[in-house]
Amino acid sequence: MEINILTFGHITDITSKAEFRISEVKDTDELRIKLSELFSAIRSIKYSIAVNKKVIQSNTVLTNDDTVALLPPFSGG
Amino acid sequence: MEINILTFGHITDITSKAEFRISEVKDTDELRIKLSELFSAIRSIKYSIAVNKKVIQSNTVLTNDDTVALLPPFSGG
Amino acid sequence: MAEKKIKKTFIEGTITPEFIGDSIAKHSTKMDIGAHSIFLGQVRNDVINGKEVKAIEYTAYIEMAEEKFHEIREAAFGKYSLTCMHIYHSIGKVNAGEISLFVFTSSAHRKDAIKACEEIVERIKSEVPVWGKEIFDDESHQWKVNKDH
Amino acid sequence: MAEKKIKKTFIEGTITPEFIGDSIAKHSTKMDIGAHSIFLGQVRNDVINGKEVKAIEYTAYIEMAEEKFHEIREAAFGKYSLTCMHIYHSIGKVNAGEISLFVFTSSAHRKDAIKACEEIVERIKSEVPVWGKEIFDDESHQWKVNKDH
Repeated sequence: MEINILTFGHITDITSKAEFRISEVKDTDELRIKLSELFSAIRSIKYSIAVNKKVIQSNTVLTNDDTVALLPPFSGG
Repeated sequence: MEINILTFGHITDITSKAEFRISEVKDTDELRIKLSELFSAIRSIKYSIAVNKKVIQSNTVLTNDDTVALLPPFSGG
Repeated sequence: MAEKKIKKTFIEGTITPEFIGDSIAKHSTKMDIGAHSIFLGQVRNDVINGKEVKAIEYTAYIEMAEEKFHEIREAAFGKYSLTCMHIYHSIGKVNAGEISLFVFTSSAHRKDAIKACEEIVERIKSEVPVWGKEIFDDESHQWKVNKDH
Repeated sequence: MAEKKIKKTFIEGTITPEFIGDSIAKHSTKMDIGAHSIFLGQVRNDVINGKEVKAIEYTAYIEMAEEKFHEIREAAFGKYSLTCMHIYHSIGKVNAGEISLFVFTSSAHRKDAIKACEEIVERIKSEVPVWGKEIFDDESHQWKVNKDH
């Protein structure tokens, strides 16, 4: 099982990649833990998660090929 | 004792004059009565009165050479 | 002085989109501005008793109107943190589809510009002695009545 | 279809005053419009720790942003009586003093245009995945944080 990760803004600076794949995470809580292990600087960033373009409000089960976006606070306008 | 009357909008249509002088009115209540006598069509118009460019809220004593404007409801913008 | 103020608010005929674009462009040198709020009043071709409004002819009690505009400006600058404020109102004839009121406020953060612009528009509609005469396609007319929205 | 929507909202670089003037001009044929409300976001040259912001570079999660813009548009049309609505947001670099957001609502009577415009701006700021990178005069940068006003 693999998912697509998209990063934006400050988080792209930390991961150095705008897009990558990650495996063996069954839900978004697990993903957050895994990301903290892979990129320690991400721990200090407040970010939301969108699964297939919808921002999730609580832990969400992930399925194969889901697109998960890591969204730091928006600052458009 | 004489005052200057300025008319605007619909009221000018009724008086046919944008500016004229009127005498022997000691306050704005008296002026309203006198105007109703002079121009019967004005009775059906709701209008405010400005004395020297300030809209008055209650009966106001007039003095010689005051400028009194008859203001139908505003419709700018 | 009174003459100068009159020029600043009343504009003979319609306020053109080019004038509005130019006004916006002039603010690019004011780099502490983060937000602009603009209100434009446009003449509608309302159909009243089967007749279509083709223009509105605006008249005003200019001297009193200028004092009111001044009072409204001062009040808005006192109440909101504004960098800039511009108010233009047409006098004379403005055709349906054309613009007759232009209120333009600017501030560092959006709330001030937005709230000030809205308040200024409300005050202009209710407090400034301007009258619109709706001219119909058959050249007859009636005096416009402002709704409260 | 997605491609078409993208063109409608995101504009590469700044939104020029001429573009805004032209957008206003296009509404003169819509003679049932009585009021336009416009919000413009302009890039400020904030000074942060002694360094001046000279530009903001905007990036977005375009696909999700377009869905959000669509949702915001539909909600505004559902809630308010609007004749027209246009939303433009810059993508890429916009210099201090230049415009990066243009929200334009039109209605027969003023309340609808004013309320809708304000609500759309609030929703864009809080719900649309766009990020501004503040670029300083020494070429260093920091990610912008939106205040809630």
